[in-house]
Amino acid sequence: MGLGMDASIALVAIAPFVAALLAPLAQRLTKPFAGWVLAAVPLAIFAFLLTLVEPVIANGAVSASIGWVPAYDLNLSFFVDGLSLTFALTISGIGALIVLYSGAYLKGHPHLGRFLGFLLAFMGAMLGLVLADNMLALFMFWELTSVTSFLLIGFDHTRQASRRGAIQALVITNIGGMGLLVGALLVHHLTGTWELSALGDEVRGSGLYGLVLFAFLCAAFTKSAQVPFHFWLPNAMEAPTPVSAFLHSATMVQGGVYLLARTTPWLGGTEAWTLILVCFGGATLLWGALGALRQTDLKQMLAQTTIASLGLSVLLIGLGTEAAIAAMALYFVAHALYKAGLFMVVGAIDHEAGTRDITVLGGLADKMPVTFIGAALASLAMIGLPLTLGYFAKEEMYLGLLAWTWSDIVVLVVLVAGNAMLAGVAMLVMVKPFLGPVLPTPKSPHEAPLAMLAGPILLGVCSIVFSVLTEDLGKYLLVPAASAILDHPVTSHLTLAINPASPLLWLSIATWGLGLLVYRQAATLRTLLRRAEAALGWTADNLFDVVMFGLIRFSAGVTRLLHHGRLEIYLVTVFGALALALTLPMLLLGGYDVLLPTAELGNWSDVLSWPDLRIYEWGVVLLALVGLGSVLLAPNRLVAIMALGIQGTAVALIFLLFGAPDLAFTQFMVEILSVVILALVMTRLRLDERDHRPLEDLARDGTLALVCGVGVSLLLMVVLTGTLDKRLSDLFTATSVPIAHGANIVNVILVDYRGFDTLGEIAVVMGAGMAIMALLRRRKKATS
Amino acid sequence: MDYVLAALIGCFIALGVYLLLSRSVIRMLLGMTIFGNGVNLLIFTAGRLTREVAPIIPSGLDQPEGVIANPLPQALILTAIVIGFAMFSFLLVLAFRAYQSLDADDTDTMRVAEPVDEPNPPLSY
Amino acid sequence: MNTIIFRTIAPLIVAIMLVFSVYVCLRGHNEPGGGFIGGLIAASAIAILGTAIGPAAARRALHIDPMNIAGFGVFMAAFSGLLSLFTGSPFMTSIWLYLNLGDTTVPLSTPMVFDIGVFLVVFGTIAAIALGLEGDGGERS
Amino acid sequence: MDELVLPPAMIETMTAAADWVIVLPVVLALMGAAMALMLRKAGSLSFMLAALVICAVIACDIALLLRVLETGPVSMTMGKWLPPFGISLAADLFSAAFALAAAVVTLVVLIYAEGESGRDERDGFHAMVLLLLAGVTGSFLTGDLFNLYVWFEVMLIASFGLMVLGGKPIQLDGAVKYGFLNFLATTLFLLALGLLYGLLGTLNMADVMRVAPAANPAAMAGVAALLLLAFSMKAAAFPVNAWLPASYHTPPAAVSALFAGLLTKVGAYALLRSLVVVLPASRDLLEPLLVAIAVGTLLIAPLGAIAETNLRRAIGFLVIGGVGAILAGIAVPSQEGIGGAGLYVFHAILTMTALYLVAGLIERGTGETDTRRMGGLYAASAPLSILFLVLILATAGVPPFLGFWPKLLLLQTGIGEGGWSGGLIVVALLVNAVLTLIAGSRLWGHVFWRSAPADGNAAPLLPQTWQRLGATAVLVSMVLAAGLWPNGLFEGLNAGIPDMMDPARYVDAVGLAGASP
Repeated sequence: MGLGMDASIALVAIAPFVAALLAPLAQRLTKPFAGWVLAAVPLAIFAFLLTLVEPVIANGAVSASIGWVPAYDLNLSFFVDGLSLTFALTISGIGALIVLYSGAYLKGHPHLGRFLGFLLAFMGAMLGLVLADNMLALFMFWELTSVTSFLLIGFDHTRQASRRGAIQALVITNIGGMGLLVGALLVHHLTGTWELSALGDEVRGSGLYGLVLFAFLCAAFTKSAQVPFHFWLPNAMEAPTPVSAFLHSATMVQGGVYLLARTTPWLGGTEAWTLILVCFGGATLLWGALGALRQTDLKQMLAQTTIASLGLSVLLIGLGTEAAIAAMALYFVAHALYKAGLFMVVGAIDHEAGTRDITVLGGLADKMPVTFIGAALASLAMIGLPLTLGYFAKEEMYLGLLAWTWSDIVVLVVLVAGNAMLAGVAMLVMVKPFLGPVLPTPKSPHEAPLAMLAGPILLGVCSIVFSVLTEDLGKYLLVPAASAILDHPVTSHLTLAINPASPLLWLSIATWGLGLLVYRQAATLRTLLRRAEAALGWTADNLFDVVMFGLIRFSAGVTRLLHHGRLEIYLVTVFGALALALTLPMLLLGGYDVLLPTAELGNWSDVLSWPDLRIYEWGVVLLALVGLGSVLLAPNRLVAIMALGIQGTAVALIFLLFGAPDLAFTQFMVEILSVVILALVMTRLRLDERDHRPLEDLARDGTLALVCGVGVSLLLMVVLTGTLDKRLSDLFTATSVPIAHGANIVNVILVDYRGFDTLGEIAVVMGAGMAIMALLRRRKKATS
Repeated sequence: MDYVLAALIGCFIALGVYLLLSRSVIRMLLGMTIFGNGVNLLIFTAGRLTREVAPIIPSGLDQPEGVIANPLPQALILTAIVIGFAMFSFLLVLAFRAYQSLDADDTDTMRVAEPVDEPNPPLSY
Repeated sequence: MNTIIFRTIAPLIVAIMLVFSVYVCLRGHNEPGGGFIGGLIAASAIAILGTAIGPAAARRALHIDPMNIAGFGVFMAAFSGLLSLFTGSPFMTSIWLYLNLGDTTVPLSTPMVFDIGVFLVVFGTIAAIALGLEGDGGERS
Repeated sequence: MDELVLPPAMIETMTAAADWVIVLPVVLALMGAAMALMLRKAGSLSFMLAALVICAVIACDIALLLRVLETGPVSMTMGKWLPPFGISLAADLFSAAFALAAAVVTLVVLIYAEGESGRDERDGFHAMVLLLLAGVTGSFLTGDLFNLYVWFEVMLIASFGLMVLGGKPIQLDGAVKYGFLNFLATTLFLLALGLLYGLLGTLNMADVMRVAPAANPAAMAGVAALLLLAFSMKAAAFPVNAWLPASYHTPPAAVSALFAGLLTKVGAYALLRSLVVVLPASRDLLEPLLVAIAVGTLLIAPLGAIAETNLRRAIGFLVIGGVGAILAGIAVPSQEGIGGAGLYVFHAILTMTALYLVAGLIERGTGETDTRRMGGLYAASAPLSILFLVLILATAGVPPFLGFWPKLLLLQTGIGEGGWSGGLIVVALLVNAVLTLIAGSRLWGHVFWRSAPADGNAAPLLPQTWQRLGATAVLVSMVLAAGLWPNGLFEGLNAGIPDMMDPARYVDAVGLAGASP
């Protein structure tokens, strides 16, 4: 290889994104062959990943790392071991077939290029997810799969159902994603590393284990559609079929399963882990299987079986025995192969026959023989007949439960029941549409194009080839994957030989038998289940709407409450906050203590004594009060404006009395101008002149005003008890003439010491001029 | 005497708050002015009061002869007065224009930007 | 207000006020006064002129759009601060020049230029607002 | 003249011309504003001038940022007076980086606005934009509290002018609320400053840091609470955020965008500066309050975004949500918390501006402002779809978009902090992220995916001018690039955060009289 390992693996994660960006262009250039051309990208990745198989088996893992945010100690690190390689090969392999399939499925669609781009971007994200060693990178790819899935589910965007499915999937998986993020952060907090491969026993031993477990399970359960988050997956079937085949059966939904498998070495194995996973997994298995039997839409049936399969995988990881883990690894591949195949078959049926309803389809095998072969191969694997990969998966899962403890028996019963129902569904899917009498369909069916057939056939053949090459299956798939999950070497004991003495055989036979029963009684079961559903009255799916609409209504309520558009209430909030800010810290911290009389009656006696104001100073204070009072009580606005002038004059006089002539002049000028402008404006307006507020408003406003006023006064008095550090003014006084060459210190401060303030100040004046001109100019425009 | 002024400032602030809470725009403007005057007085008082001696150095001298008023707060207040006046003028003209085009001087009836009967958000996807 | 007498003496009052305003502005560095107060007085003069001879006529009498005066004032004030770049000092460091005109020494300084800038801004802006409110609703356009 | 013994008052050393990069951004913008005012009737000349001035400001900001990264905080005291006697400008990493981001955003908006219709609404537009930039830059760079007040007011008056430019009734209504509440906020700031001066006798931030510990802690806490209130109003934090949704949707989209990028961020920056750096002891006392405000803002804001049907109002609530995230960092000020808050400010300046610009494109594209009557944009315009999607994901904090990184740091802080405050903040951040995504995906569903309602009076999709689309695209690519390669940002944070945690170098750079030998 020309490239180093780091670069090559990084390229694997990045290439699909580049391809995604180019997809619309490629589609435009190569029109009918877009699928074929773009499928080359995943195919190349698949081929490259195959070259890693030997090194991974030899060394246990291959890792690579490129710096991403070194300043945050964050690397885009990848870790290829048996587990991630299994997933990555599945993703890229099926990805190639799906891209090919999509090109034909959506032939002529105006947004085919966009679609292929999203699909490739998703594949890149998914590959990144399974290859990432760094938890943040994992999280990033995790979220990207959610986003691309959102875009793909909503591809048929003019239908509300699509949009709903997309938003629902996004919201649910995003909630889980938050769990993953928090989990990663908690782990980092505990261990100081972002690398999954560096984690040991620290987490299990810590007090935060429960929280970490909860966070990761949140992520895994939402992504992998475990009960009670299962409902988004069927709705995701609003997406075009290739998407369902790829994202919502074979790959993305397996992200949660992958996460659980990946975290098993350092998070799993505890009682809580086993209990939760087995319970939720088992419940999901049964619920999904029952759900599948309820449906008549082929795609919905498959979606429900996907839920069941995900539950099964979670259950197996929860069990955590060697056999269970081995079974999970096998089952993942087997499921990906047959389920993607089945979806593609259903897509082909839908595409060619124009319907997916199992009750109106029949006898298609004549018209679509190759499709039928594909369906049969996949269904047989799903049933778990020998010579398919599904068979081994089933054998392995039963194998671990032969200790015959009570708990094992319960789990075994659940497994057999679940598998039987899935087998029944598989038989339905294989037999109903293709065999039996020919039924009329909306379109006259004929064989699908090659690009749509390649997928199911190839995947079905793979399933058989793997199972025939039992030795290699053990060596190349089971052992590396299971060893990676369990973090210790396991051995393979797969064999095609059938041993009649083993209970395994009988369990399998029981499964098939029950499956056949389910198949025969499908119609009855469906009626029963539908009746039960109707009796129940609501579903988690409905609940989602209730919650979402409730949230929207609640938001509207809160927003209307807080943003009612009444300025007066906004101001009440502000002044309420002001009253609190003024008084609360002072009260809590004992700030008013300095004002209280102390035992020694220190300075207090001075304060108690009559303030040493001169008579004219009292006069000015009185004038100010009179001004304020008359503003308050003014019978009309002109009096109020005059009164405003009085209090302004009083302020100017206070400035004058206490040594601030510049201030006094300015205040005086400003006051005159304010009154003049006010009067100018007022004469043009005829307004209601009384301040009529209701009594309760009066009480509220009065209280707020009093608290704010008293608060400011008291705070200022507390400030005044200290002595002022006059360094600044002292220096200004000392240097004003000698250095700054000015005798009016205030003016020197304004133009020299603090001239920068003045610069800003005149900018404000200029800005006010501009703003007012803008306002006035409008008026002229409006009136003319 | 500082305490008397502190109490007076409290009155300014209280009246400012009270007027700002009335819904009539002109009254609110009066309130804003009074509130601003209170704040200016507060800065003045916080810089401690000195009677009558302006911070101006008599000509021919390098240093003032005795205690003078604290010049820094005065400069700050001067800036604040000017800025306050600029803002006041703007708000006044704004109120005037708002009255003309919205036909309202009561803030409760100014409901163009945030309409009263805003419909609820659609319950759809 | 619009009496003949007022219209006749208004220009006189205005002229006196303008002169006084300049005086107040220039003496500000040593005595009460300064650019701001000066500017206010000058603007009041224009406002009076506006009431006497009408805002449009007052605007014509000014020759320059008052807002442009304000803009120039800000520019001038900021520019006076930039001069100290050439003396290797920070922004707004004062530079003093003493011009010897025979017996008297006329001090020229950047703070003074700055203060004149302040004067122009206040004068221009307030005059613009006053004329605007007085009637013609803005500038000639 | 007699020999007079004066206290040291002037800086004796020469000032290098390169030091001027700290003051030039403010002064250039201000002079540019004055010139643009004088040239306001000279056609496109004022646009050229404004663009040129902002480019110069950007150049200075870049130089300043490089200097800060290289040598630590940079300071200059006006008029050669020793600090604290003169007004100091002082820039550390946050100030310099935010100033740069603000200038870049302003340039983008300026170009975008050139493509906006309605020429005659533009008299004085460029001058006000430059004035706003001067105010914002001054607020970021100043090292003096009273000076901060002055630049706040410059910013405020410029925003008033921009808000009413065009004079539609809805703008006047929005401006009344915006005007009163914001002017009140700055007046409260002034009130706090008066008290602070009365307590400490100084206004220079570095000097305040030095003398504050000796002052009456209760009174200082009261002042800090006042500052918190004033800046929270400016930053639009819950519960005093009402002015933002009441006004941001009323002016033209370019103006909204400018406001969203700059105004609340300055408030948030002021909080960060005053509470975390200048008055840390008082901040500690107010911590429960800060946590409550942060959590409230984080939770309430996205609800508004879900509820609103007016597109720009909905986005306004997203802006508020971002403020909550910034406050969360201030409430739990660890290395990561401050880094997260700072990074969020940076992210919000770029992303929120871009969001409003896109909203402008959408409104123009559909001829509507209400999302209930929009639709069909996904099929109509792929570029617009991409721009909006990227921004929504960035806002919701989905990796690898820019918004993810600050959220990551903030979550890390919350987890590291532990306890009830850390836990609350983590939960609030997570809920905020989910709700934001819900709001965003609903907007996406309604505006882009859904086909335009048949009964609505939706205008045919109007073409966009290249300035508008191009300017927005440039800004969005910045968001995208910064999100994909955040290493530079983190390097900057690593270099700059220590100065926020321990402002010794900042104080050194200011060089207080009496403190330096």
